[in-house]
Amino acid sequence: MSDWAGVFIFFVVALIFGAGGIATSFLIQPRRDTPLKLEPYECGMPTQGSTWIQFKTGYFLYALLFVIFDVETIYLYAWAVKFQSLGLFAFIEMIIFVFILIVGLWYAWKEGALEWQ
Amino acid sequence: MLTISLTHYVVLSALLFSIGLFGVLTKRNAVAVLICIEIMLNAVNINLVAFSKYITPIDFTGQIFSLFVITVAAAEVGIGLAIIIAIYRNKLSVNLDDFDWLKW
Amino acid sequence: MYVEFALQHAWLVPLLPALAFVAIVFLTRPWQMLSAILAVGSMASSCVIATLAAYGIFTNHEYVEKPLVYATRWFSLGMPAMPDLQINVGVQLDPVSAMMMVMVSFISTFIFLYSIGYMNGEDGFSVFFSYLSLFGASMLLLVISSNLLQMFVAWELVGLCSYLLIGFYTHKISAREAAKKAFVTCRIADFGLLLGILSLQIVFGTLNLTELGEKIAHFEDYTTFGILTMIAVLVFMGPIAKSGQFPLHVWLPDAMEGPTPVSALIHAATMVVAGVYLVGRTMFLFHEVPSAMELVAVTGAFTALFAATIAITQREIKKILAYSTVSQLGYMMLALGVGSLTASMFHMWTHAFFKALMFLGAGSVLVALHHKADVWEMGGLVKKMPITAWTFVIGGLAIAGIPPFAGFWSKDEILVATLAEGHYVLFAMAAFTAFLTAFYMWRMIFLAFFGKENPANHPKESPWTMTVPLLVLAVGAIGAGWLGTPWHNVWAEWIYFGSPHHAAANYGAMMLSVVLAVAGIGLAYTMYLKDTEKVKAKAMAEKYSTAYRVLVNKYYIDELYLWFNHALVDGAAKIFYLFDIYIVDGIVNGIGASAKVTGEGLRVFQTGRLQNYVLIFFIGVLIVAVLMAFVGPSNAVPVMGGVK
Amino acid sequence: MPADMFALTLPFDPSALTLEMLMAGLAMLVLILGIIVPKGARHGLGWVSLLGILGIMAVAVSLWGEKRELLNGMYLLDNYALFWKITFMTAAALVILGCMRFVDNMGNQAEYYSLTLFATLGMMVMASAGDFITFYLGLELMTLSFVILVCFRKTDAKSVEAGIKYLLLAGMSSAVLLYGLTLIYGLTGSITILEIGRIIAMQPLSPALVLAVVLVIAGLGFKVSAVPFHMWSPDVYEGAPTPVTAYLAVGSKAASFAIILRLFVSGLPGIWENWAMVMAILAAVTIIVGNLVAIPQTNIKRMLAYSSIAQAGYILVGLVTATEAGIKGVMFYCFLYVFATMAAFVVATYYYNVSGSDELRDYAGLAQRSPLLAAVMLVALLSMAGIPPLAGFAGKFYLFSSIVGDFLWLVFVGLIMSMVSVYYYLRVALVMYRDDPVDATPISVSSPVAVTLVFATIATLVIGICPGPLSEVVNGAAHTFFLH
Repeated sequence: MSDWAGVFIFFVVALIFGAGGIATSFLIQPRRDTPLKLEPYECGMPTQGSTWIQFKTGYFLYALLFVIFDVETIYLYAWAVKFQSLGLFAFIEMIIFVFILIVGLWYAWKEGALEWQ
Repeated sequence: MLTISLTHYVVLSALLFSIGLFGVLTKRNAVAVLICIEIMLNAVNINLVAFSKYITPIDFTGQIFSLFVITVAAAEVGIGLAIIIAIYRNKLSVNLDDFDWLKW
Repeated sequence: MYVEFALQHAWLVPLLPALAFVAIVFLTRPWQMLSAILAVGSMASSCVIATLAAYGIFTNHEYVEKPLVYATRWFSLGMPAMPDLQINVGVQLDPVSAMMMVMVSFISTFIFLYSIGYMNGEDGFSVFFSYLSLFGASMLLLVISSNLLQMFVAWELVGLCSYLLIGFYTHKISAREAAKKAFVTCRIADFGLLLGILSLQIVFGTLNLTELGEKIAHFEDYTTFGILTMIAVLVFMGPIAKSGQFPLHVWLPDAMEGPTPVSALIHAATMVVAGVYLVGRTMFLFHEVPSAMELVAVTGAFTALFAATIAITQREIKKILAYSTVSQLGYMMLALGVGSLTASMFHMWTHAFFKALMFLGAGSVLVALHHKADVWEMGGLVKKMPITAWTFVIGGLAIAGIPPFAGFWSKDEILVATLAEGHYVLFAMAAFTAFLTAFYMWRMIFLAFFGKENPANHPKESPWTMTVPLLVLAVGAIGAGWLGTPWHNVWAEWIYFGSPHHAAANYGAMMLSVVLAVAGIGLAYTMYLKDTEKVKAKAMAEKYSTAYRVLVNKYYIDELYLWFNHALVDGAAKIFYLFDIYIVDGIVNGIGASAKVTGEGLRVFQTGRLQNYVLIFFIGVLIVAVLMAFVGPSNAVPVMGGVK
Repeated sequence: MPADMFALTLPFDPSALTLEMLMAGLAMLVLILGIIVPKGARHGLGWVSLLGILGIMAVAVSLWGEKRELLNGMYLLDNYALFWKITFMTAAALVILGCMRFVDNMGNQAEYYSLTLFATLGMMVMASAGDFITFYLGLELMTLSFVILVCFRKTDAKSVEAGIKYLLLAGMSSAVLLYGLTLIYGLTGSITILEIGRIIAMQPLSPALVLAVVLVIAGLGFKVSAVPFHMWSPDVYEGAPTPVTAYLAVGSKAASFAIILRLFVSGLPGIWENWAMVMAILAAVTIIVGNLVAIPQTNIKRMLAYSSIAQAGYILVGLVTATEAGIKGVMFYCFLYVFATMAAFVVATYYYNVSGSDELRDYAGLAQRSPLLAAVMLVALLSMAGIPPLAGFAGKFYLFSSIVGDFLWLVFVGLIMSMVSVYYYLRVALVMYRDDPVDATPISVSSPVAVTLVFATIATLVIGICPGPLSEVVNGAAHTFFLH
C-alpha cells in the first residue's frame, strides 16, 4: 500500500493547496464591513471612479489575430528545417495549411476586424 | 552535485499544474482564470517534453504533441478573449462571481 | 375457411383497435361521429375475428390440449453471456386466451356503443374514443401475448390508458388525483412484477409462456428452490395492484372519477381482470410454490370479504359497484389460489357480463339524474326508466347468485372448488361474502329503483345506443353461466390447468349459496323497501355506530396511509418532513416525493458559480482516485453477485 | 539538391481520410460562400451544408467494410469508426434541417453552419483517433467549435455566460485530461492506444498509472457530463441557443463515448479490474443524480439537460464490462439517442420561435395547438424513459443485459431510476396534453421541421419495434473494434 501514498499525498496537497487557501483567508479575515474598511486605502484621498484602466477592445482584436498567425510559425519552422527531405507532399500540405489560414484572414478582413474603430 | 533528472521535471510540472489549479479556483477575474488554465497546459507541456527527452529520446512524439498543445491553447485563448470582450459589453464586468444567471 | 383465417390472423384482433386509435388521432379527430363509428367498428370486427378464432380453438381438441403459438423474433442479443436470448412477439391461442379475447372484445364493443350515447356532447368526444380504442387494443394484446415481456408491455399500456381515461375530466381535480393515484399505485407494484419477470429470464433463460411452463414443471434445482417462491411473490405484486387486491385496492374506487363507460370497461372487461389473467397465465409458476398459492388464496378471500363489508355502507352508486368489483376479484383470486383455473376464469367470464351491465345501468341512471350519485336520493326509478331498471335487476340477481342467472353457476363453482381443496375457513369467508353481496346489491337496487319517487328528480329513459347494450348484456348476464352447469360442464372441458377437473354437482353447497343469497335479498327488502321510513336501517346504523363508521370510512385504509405518513412527519418531524407531500396517496407518493426532495437538495450544488464547479470537479477527481485505489482487482468484480 | 525532391511520395494513403477531407472542404466552402454571398441569400447555406452532409454520408456508407490503419495506428478506419461517423452526421443533418428558421433569425448563418460542420469534423476525427494527438486535436476542434456556438447569440447575456463557463471549464478539464494522457505516455513511452494496451497488459500496476487513469476519467467524464463532473452541462445547455444545445447533447457526448471506448477497451483492458468498478459507480451515481435533479426543474431545456446527464449514466453502463456486448449497447444507444434527443430539442427550438419561452408551464396545451409537436415530444420523452416498444427500451435492454451477470445491483439502480424518470417525463406530457393553452391559436409547423420530426419519430418507433436489423449492423461494427 505504501506505493499509493504518493498518489494520496499528491491529492491531499493539491486539495489543501486549493481549498486550504480559501478556507484560511475566510477563517482569519476580519469582518468589519464598514464602508471605510471596504475602501482600497484606509487613508489618503478617497478613490474616484473605477480602478480599472481599460484598453480599447480594438487592441484585443489585433492581439487575437496576432496570436493565431504567430502560432502558425511553429509549424512553418518545423517544416522549413526539414524542407528538403520532406518533399513535394509536405509542400502541398503546407500550401493547404496556409490556404486555410488565409481564408481565416480573409474572413477577418471582410468582417472588418482589421479596421481601427 | 545535483543532477537534474526526470523526477525534477515531473515535480516541476506537478507544481505548475497545482498552481494553475489554485488560480482557477481563487481568481475572480475571467482573464486571470484563463491565464491559469494556460499555466496548467504548460505544466502538461513540460511533462511532454521531459518524457520525450528521457523516455523516448529517439522519436519526438512528446515534443510534437506539445506543439499541438501550444497551438490549441492559443486558439483557446483567442476564443476566450473574444468571449470575454463580448461578456464585458453585456455586463460591464469580467468578474466571474457576476456570472450566475444560469443556476439550479 | 373463415375459422382458419381467424386462427392464422389472430394478431389482427389487437391491431384493428390500435389502427382505429391511430386513425382517430391523426385523421378523423375533427369528425366526431366518424371517430366513434371507427372505434366501434374496429372493435366489432375484432370481436368477429376473436369469436371465429375461439370457435376454431374450441371445436378442435388439439388446440385445447396444446396452445397454438406463432411468434416472430422481436430482438435478440448476440452476446456470449446469453447466446440464445431472444425475445419474441407472438400470439398464443388456447382456450383461456380465446375465451378472454371473445369476452374483452364483445364487452368492449357494447361499451363503446354505449359511450356514443353517454359521451354525447362532451368535450373531447373523439379523443375519448381514441383512448378507448387504445385501451381495448392494449388489453387484447395482453390477452394474446405469447411471452411475459410482451405481456408486460401491454400491461403498462393498459395502465397508461387507464391513467388517461380516469383523468379524462381534466377540469376535475379529484379526477386528476384519482388518475395519478391509479397510475402510481400500479407502477409501484409493476416494479415488483418487472423484477419477477427479470428473475424468470435470468433463471430460466426464456420468457415464452409455453417454454417457461415446461421448464418450471421440471425445475429440480433444489439449491435455488427458494428463488421460485421469491419470483412468484414478485410476480403476484403486479396483480395485487392491478386487480385491486388488499392492500393496494385503494385506487380502484377512486377510479370512479372517470366517465362511466370507462368504469365499466376497467371493472368488467379490461384492466382489473388483467391481474387475474396474469396469475392464471403463470399458473405453472404458482402451482409449483404452495406457499404462493396460499398467499393468493388468502389475499383473494380476504379481499372479497373486506370489500363486501365496505360496500354495505357506501352511498354512491358507482362506489358500491366499485367495491363489489374488488370483492368479486377477490373471488377470482381465491379460485386461483385453490388451484381452480376453471372456476376463476368462469367467474371472470360471467362477471364481465353482469358487471358491465350494472355499470352501464348506473351510467344510464347518472345521465338521467344529471350525475346525482347518492342512492338515497333516488328511488322509484323503475317507473320512468323501465329498461334500465329491469336490466339492472337482472344484473343484481346474477351477482347475488340466484339460479339460473350467470353469477350463480360461477360462484358455485368457486365455492365447490374451495371446499374440495379443504379450505374450510376460506369457504366460510366466501359464503359469508356471498350473503353480503346479495345484501348490499339489493340494498342499492331497492333504494334506487323501487320505493318512493324522489320529487326532485325528473328522470327519463336513455337513448337506444345506451339501452341496446344493456339489453344485450342482460341476455349475457342470464345465459353466460349455462356453459358451466354442474350437470353438463362444457367450460371445465375447455379451460383448465393440468388436467380437466370436473367437480360433481354439490347440492349442499348449491343450496347454501341460494339460501344465503335469498337471505341477503330478503334482509335488504325488509330494511330498505318494506320499511319505508328506513327506521331499522337508521337504528342499525346508530346501534352499531362504531362499526358503521368504520365501514363508511372504508376501514380507514386511506386514513391509515394518511396517518402513517403523519405519524412519520410528527414523530420525526425534522428528518421526515421531507415526505410531507401528497400524504393522501400515502406511501406510494411518499416515494415520489422523496425523490423530488432529494432532487431539490442536490440542485443546491448548482450555484451557477464557475469556481464551485471546478471545486466539485476536483473533489470528484479525489473521490474517483480513492475508489480506484481501494477497489483493487480482488474485490472489483461482483459486490452483489449474480442470482444464478 | 536531390533529384527526387519533387517526386510525390506519399507517407500514407490519404484516401482513408476521404470523409474528413470532404467534411473540412465542406466547412471551408460554407465559410467562403458566407463571405462571397450577399447577406440576403445566406439562408441557402443551410441547404448547402445539409446536402453536403448527406453526400458525405453516402460516401461513408460506401466505405462500409473498409479496414485501414494509418501511420502505425495513429488513425483507424473501420466499421466501428464509420458507424460513429454516420451517427454524428445524422445528428448534424437533423439539427441543421430542423432548426433552419431559428438560425435564420439568429443571423450569421455562414459562421453557424461552418462551425457546426467543423464540430462534426472534430467528432469524426475522434471516432477514428488511434493515438493521443489525433484524439486531442479532434476533441479540441469539437470543443472549441462548440464554445463559439454556445455563445453564438453574443448580445444575449445568458448565451455569453454559458460560453465563458463552457470555455473555462472545458479548458480546465482538457488540461486535466492531457495531464493524465502525458502520464500514460511517460509510463509507457507510447501515445498509440493499441500499443499502450499491449504495454500496460505486461506492466504491473503503478500508482502513477492509477493517477493517470483517474485524471483521464475525470477529463472524459466532463465531456460526457458524468456526475460529479457534470456541473457545467445544465448551465451551458440552458444558456446556449437550443439547436446548439441539441447538437452538444448528442454529438459531443456520442463522440466522447466513441473515444472513451477506444481508450478504455483497447488501451486499458490490462487494468480492467481496477476501473470497472469505478465506472460502474460513476454510472450509478450519474443515473441517480441526473434523474433526481431533473424532477424539480421548470425549464424544459434544463430538464432535458439533466435527463441527458442521466442518459450518459445509462450509456456508461455499457462500458463497465468492456465486452463486445457492452460496446454494442453503447453504440446502439447512442444512435437511437440521436433521434430521441434531436426530436425533443427540435420541438423545443420550434416552440421557442413561436412562444419565446423555454419554461415548462408555457407548454400547456401544446397538444391542442399542434398535435404534431406534442406527439413528437411525447414519443421522444417516452423513448428516453425507456418505455417499450420505443427505441429507448431496446437500447436500455442491450445496455443492461451486458452487465446482468456481474453487476446486478447496477441493473436494479438503472431500473428503479428509469421508473423515477417516468415521473418527470410524464409531467411534460401532462402539461402538454391536459392543461389548456393560454393562447389557443394553432401552430403551423414548417415543412423542413415537420420532416425532421416525423423522420426522428419514425426512426424511434422503428428501432423500438424492430431493433433486429440495426442490431445486426451494430454487432458487425462492434466486432471490428477488436480486430486491430
